[in-house]
Amino acid sequence: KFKETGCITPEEFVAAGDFLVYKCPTWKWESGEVSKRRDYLPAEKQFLITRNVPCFRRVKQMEYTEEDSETQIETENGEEAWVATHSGRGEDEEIIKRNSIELEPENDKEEVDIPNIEDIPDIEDVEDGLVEEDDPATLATTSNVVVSSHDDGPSDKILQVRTYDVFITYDKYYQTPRMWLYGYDEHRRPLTTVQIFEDISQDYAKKTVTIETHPHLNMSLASIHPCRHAQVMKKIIEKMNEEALKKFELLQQQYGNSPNAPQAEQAQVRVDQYLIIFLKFMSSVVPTIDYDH
Amino acid sequence: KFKETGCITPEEFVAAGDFLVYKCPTWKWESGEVSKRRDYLPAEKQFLITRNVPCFRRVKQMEYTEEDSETQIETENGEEAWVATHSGRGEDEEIIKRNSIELEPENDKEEVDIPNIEDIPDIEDVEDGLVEEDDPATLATTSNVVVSSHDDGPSDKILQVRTYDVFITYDKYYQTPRMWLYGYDEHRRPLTTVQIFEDISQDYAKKTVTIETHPHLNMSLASIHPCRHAQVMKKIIEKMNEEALKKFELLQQQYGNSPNAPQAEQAQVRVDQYLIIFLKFMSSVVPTIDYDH
Amino acid sequence: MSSSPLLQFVTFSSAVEATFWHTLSTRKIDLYKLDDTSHDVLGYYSTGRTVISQHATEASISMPAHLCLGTGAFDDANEESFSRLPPFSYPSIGKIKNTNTIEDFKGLDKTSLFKEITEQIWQDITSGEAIKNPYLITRFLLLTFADLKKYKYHYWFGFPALLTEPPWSVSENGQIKSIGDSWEYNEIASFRENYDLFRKHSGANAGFFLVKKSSQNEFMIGSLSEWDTFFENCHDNERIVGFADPSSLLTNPGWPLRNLLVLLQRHWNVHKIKVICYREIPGKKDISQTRILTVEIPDTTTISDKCPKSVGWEKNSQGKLGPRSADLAPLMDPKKLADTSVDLNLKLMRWRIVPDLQLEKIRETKCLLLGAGTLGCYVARSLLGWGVRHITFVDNARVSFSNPIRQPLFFFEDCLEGGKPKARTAAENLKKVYPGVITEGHDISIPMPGHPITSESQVRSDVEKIKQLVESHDVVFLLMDSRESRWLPTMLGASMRKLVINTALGFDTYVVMRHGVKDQHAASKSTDAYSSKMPKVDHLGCYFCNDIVAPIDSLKDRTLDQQCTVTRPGLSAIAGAYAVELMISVLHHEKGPAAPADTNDDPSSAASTPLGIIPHQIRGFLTNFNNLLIIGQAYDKCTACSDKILEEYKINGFEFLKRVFDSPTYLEELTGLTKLH
Amino acid sequence: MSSSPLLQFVTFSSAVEATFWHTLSTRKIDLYKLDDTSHDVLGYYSTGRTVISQHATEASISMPAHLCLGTGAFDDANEESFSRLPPFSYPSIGKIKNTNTIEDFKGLDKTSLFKEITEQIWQDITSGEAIKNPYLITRFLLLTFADLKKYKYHYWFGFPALLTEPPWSVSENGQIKSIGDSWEYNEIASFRENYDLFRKHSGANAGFFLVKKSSQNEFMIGSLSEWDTFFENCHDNERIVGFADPSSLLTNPGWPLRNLLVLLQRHWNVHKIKVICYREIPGKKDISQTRILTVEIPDTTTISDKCPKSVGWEKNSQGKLGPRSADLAPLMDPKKLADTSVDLNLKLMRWRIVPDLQLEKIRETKCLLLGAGTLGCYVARSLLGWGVRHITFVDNARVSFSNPIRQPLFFFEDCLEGGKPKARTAAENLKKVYPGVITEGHDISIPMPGHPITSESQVRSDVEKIKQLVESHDVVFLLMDSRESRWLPTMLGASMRKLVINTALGFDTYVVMRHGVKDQHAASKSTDAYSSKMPKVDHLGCYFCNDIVAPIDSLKDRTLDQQCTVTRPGLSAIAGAYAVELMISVLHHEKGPAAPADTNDDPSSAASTPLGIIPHQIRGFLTNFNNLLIIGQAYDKCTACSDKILEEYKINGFEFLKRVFDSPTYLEELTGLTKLH
Ligand SMILES: [Zn+2]
Ligand SMILES: [Zn+2]
Repeated sequence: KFKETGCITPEEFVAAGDFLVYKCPTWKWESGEVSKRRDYLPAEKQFLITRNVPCFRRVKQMEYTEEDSETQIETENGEEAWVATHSGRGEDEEIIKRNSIELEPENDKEEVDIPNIEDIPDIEDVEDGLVEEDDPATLATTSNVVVSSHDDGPSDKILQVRTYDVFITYDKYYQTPRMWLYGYDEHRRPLTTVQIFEDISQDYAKKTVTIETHPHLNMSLASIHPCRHAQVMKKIIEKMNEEALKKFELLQQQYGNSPNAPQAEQAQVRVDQYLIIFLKFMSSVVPTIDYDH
Repeated sequence: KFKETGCITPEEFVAAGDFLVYKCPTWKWESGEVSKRRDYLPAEKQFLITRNVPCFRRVKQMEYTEEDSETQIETENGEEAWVATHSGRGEDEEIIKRNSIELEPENDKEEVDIPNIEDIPDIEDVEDGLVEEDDPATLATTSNVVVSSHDDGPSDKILQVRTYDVFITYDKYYQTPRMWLYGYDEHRRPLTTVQIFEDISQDYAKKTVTIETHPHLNMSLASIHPCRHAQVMKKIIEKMNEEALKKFELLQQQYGNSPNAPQAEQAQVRVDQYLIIFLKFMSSVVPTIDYDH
Repeated sequence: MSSSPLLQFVTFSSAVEATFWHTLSTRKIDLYKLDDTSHDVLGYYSTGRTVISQHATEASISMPAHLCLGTGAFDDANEESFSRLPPFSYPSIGKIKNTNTIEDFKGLDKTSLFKEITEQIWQDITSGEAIKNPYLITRFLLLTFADLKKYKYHYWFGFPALLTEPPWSVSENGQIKSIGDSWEYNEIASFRENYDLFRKHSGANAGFFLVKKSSQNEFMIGSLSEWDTFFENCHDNERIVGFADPSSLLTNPGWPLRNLLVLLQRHWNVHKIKVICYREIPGKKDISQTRILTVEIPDTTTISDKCPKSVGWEKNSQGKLGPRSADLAPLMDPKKLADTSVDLNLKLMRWRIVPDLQLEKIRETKCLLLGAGTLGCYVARSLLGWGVRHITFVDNARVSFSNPIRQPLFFFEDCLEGGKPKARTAAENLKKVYPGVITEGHDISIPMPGHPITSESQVRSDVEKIKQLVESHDVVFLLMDSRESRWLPTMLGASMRKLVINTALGFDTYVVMRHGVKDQHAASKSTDAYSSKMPKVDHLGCYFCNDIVAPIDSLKDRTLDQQCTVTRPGLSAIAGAYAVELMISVLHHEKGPAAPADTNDDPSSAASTPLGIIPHQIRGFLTNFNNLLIIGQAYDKCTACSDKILEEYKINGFEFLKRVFDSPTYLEELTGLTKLH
Repeated sequence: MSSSPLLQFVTFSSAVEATFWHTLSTRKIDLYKLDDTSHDVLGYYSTGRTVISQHATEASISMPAHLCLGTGAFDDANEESFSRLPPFSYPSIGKIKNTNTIEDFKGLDKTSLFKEITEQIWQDITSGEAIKNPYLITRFLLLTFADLKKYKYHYWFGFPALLTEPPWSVSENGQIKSIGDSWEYNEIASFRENYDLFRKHSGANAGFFLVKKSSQNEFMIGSLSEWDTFFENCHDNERIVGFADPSSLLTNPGWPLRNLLVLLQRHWNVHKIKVICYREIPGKKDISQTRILTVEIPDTTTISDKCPKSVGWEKNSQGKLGPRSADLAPLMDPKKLADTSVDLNLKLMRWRIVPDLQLEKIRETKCLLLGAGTLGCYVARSLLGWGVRHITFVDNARVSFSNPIRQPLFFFEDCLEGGKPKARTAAENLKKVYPGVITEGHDISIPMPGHPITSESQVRSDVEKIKQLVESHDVVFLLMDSRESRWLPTMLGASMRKLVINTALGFDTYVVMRHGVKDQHAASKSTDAYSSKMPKVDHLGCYFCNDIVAPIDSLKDRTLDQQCTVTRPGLSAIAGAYAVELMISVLHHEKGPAAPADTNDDPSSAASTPLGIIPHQIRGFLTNFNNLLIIGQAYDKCTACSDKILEEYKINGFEFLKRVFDSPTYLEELTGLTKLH
């Protein structure tokens, strides 16, 4: 039925979650606060989480390359649609590089600005008389970039990047998964909402990002509101099934009537793949957050 | 100017109050709570009060006799008007009498009902072992009526009646006096609002009786709302002046051109008489509350 | 002499002003706290007053001999506080013992407390203090317990009168005359004028005085302490004592005379004396009610040094020896005051504008608010404004940070720690607005068509609860933020013939409507006065009557997004208020929920209720600041109110509902909508 | 040997999850309270990760060596809590010292605390405990101060690494190879598979292991404690140790190796050994980033029994030795959360429906509400809903018992003890709804024409205050319950060209209007696009423009009785909301207060603002549930807004006002209205 409505039941959510954890083991089931447990989900499988997901650049720094396949998904009334840009995003990481230079001074500036809150200057000025042994075996670090060069290879550097903790919960009302984000800056300081918005596809996604209390934790997080999820998921699944069918027909032509020929059903999207697809869909909303899917 | 508008200034209120206290010394100026003092009135003359005013019967028990002069005061738009009924009420006290008989059993019934609140039965049942000397010199009392008869005169009896504390304050917004009532039943228990309403002219007055915090005391009382006072006072004063003028003209005819002839101005209402007139007006609203005016 | 009739005295009747209790409460809380030692209080009394009947054969009407306590009662007794007493009154000093508990009050050793005051009076008499300050002989006792929470005051007065053995009797065969019968007009006038002078100078002691006739036939007044000089040349029978007499009875003087006579006997060995019971009409210079009598006791009567016995406990309203109570709650208990104020305010509407306003009906109408969001809050506020006392909320959400600014029953505080449950919080906060409201909140999620059941037992109990709620209320407001959740209550409302008021918001548009209820009498009364006047709509539709799809998919319906709802903030205030005003108007129609619909096309036709017309649907457009009234016929394939659906529910109950929840298409199949697609 | 390059290690970078701080706060409040003794915390790290650039000439991008703390950090370290760590992570035990004050934090003896952990590690190494549980060598120190009120956390990590003297260097001329460059494909596969098996069984200790090549060219994995048996038949150079390497740099292993090497040297006197820096892409069975190197120190190097020196304080974001801070306020401080939520909610309107919505302009608009009664409360609520941040109340009444049920900013509690002042209480309660609002209440009574002044100094200061308030606000709402009190602010608003929104209620009717402001550019632009479209009204009227009497006597005007006001309860919600929506629409017109008026007669004409039309007056009738839009021309004899009046005020100021207040007829005389009577 999920093909018709784009919705899934709690049981289907659990099945899809299990499949996600199996396929992408950085994802993990969690149980959350005991007091906030939903009885329609197993106690140990209340929501999914993946931590420390890097996010190398801001959405506005993202350049559109020709390889990008824009998957325009039209809604009936032809109004604003979810655009699955960059669903084919691959190793166009040079952008990161190019941007990392221009990004650093920006960040440096930001850093200088940050300790402007009352008591931090004291804190950062402490220095505290604390002096460490001069230790040649410790790799020197400057600000947020470590460059280590050696003779026989390319120099490499540690780029301090934003990271995200990403949560997926089940939304009972919309009967779809819902994504939540908690971000950290290059120095592991929590991001503000405005900063998080820099990592969300501006034209489309922002319209449905809200700050709400996480259903299983005592914290408020940014969340992609699920009010259109079912609609979009339905479209994506339909499209995938169509393409799979085409592929299958091609294959069938090759196999002929061989008994080894693939069955039509095999080509169809299964409900336990739902979250994998969902994450692909979400990656159009948060294209630079590099979670596993 | 009070003749044109029916309003008076705080100074005029004080003058009229002084005149009232002079003419009807049961009225008294009071200063009220220090924190609630209004600076446009002298500290010792914030409001007027008269206490323990008897109220022998309820408005509905009041019968209209032919002597009653109904002073219909019409408002411009011809809608509901203040009717100064019974402004000529005099010693038609036989009504009290006639009613006092029918009134007593009613009250008795009420009394039996009163101790139905949790802890009163205990209290009233206490008796407490307290026994007093049998004293023949104490006049025996039964319930709420004491009858003492003697040979050579009419028997008389003490009728336990309702009493009122009546307040007059100055209303800054309406620039008129305002009347407040606090009532006690035959056993000196505070009256409820519903009970107080029995002493307010039903057809007209009730529409503007509200319960509000006394401007100078920390208590809530029933009050005749002053929103039409100016209008009515203006009408009454006009009427009185007209009548006075007629009388004056009659007198002048008698005196002819004598130098002793009264001056026209003398016949006119003075502003210090305002409260006396006001109390007459109020007595159409609370016809059975027998305050001094 | 023994044939002379016994003199009987009128006891004091206590008259406590409300302000006294108020002051006592304040002092108890701020000053005394748990200290229950006795304090002095300052009371007062005035002279008695009789309204003499016009019909001589009937008895005259007399006022009781009030002993009053007012605001100033706790001031120290001195010249200044005496001067603040009401005009024409006389002071009386009492002792108040206010206990901490009702048990303490009951357990007081009343006899010994009474005796204490008695002895104090006796002490003042024997010491001569009472000659200098005769007002001290009116000392009284006041026992109280103030129930500060209930604004209830229990009290018992004692007015000790020292007993004389044998008692005093009235000379001259018991004759008691009015002053007018005894004295000449100018004698009375001189007495009155001299007494007024005396009073001006005597302060607290003006209540007791000496009188004698001067050589000019004038009556002179003196104070008790002047006895010897004042009466120097007088015969015994020329000596007169006077007192301000609180009694108003023709034949009985008041209580103060008793102790005065004891004083006279003790100090000047008086066994017979003329007494003036001074009574005035305050401010009127009228003392015609003053009585004159001569009293006597056998001249053998002696008085010992020992304090005599005393009587004088006040009886309660039942005429028994026991405490009295004053309930000040109606004008002091804030909750009762709020009740009264709210009530009066509403009645003003009826008194002034709409005599047919059915306030009692409104007050008793039980309203069920499904949804405690922006609409729920505004509707509850308006209902409260109309005096509706029964308001029940249903919602399963929690208060989120963006709620309070648009939902006028929530506060920032309610959002903390994940947010309080909305329904319960709305109810709690409503009580903070008006404690008299009867309200509760239910954290129930309303099962929806096409939203399959995850826990059958849960849903079964939710449905049961919702059913009971609809059943036990008179009006059901649909104020949810999703279309599907309106289905179940619409269906239940239709099946129970309740008044259902439905409100839904768009960005700048709204609809407020009432669901139709078939007029059960319409068939028999086809020539009904209404039917001729109305458009040909015999059964008004419900929210779903215009649908050609079942209410399963609200995602397309922009106006009804859950949580993501985007509406102009003023909209919910307007729509919520209209919803309530529509309900109020419908309540005033004789047919109630089955009332036919009005439009405002024909302004000449008389309104069908005292409050105006009652439309079926109000559609509002904020872009143009206008409204449109629409009438919609019930649809026989409606997925919520059609006979098919109601029948199916009646027969299969929860099993039917379960199929509806589980299958998005079941409703369409059932009503035949599917065929139309 | 001395030519071998020095081995440099990558330090840990702390990565604290927000939930950790949250948990710390909770424990501090509920559990620790003022107890600041140290506690164990459970951290974890994963292996390093590099994103290799497509362009070989450019450097690769590496992730820092994160040592993370999460929600479970406070669980006791045991098998169960280890199992709850994220997949592909390795545990690390730390000690947290959370101080009570920032001073305590600064004053901590950090060196000795760091030394304590160092010694603990040394102790575990010498005792052999670290052989059984090698994860103990990654012990760390965490100093914190949690500013619970500001949701701000100051912290400083120390990751002690025992110093080796001289330090280790890289053999083979510093060559560090990738696993792919060192081993065959199936060797790597066997290593990966065996390591996965080993990891499954070793729990917390999977981060340190032994490796040797078996006879089948397979790589076997053993635990440290198996050293002797595992390496029994191995040459020294066949011995390999491995560790889960948090470093992602090609040439530098991570911090855990340092203490591991100390352990090896201490127990097995290792001076040279091959090391596998195990790095994986989690879940992808890809260990191609694993590095292999051989390390050595001179074989003469000995290690004493004394605890070596150590280094490892984390640097702050400025690269200095010093503490870091995390500000969690944006997502934990309820007030900031409320700000964000409210903001987002409003932006939804712009994003979804009205792209031209000027939220910032609305937000900065300063609104003055004259009157804090039913209308004032409802207007404030709707303004808040629109995100208006500046709301000032003026009222001189106190909250009475009948208020709260109709005035949605007051509570029963506000009525007690005579009632709180309305203006101030409205402001206070508004803050309880939304702490971000900038609001205040002024207890001022507005002087009125024909209400003579009793205290000139008081009235002078009141007028001055009102003038200042009108001046310092952008929009003035007239929400009083009397007609006369509207005169002064109407006149002031006209003279200062402010947007004045006026609302008045009848029993079931209301008017919401904006006062006109002369378009200063209208004269020069007579061919204005608007003027052709609009009715011929060049200057909209004010509330008094229709009058032919001055605003002195409102007693006749039934709709405007003070206190005795009788209106249908829903009316104020509707009128208040319309007033605010009208203001919002006007703000969106380029001419603001001078915008011409629309009617809804011509539905085809385009709306003059993105939010719709902007009428002059909305008159609503609850009896018919409809509205009427009216345009009224300014009247040149208007007692409030005509040039004569404004001129007179400009010239004579307060003296003019005084005459107005004192004389009921002065205004009519001045404007010439008297002649018309
Ligand atoms: Zn229907
Ligand atoms: Zn004007």
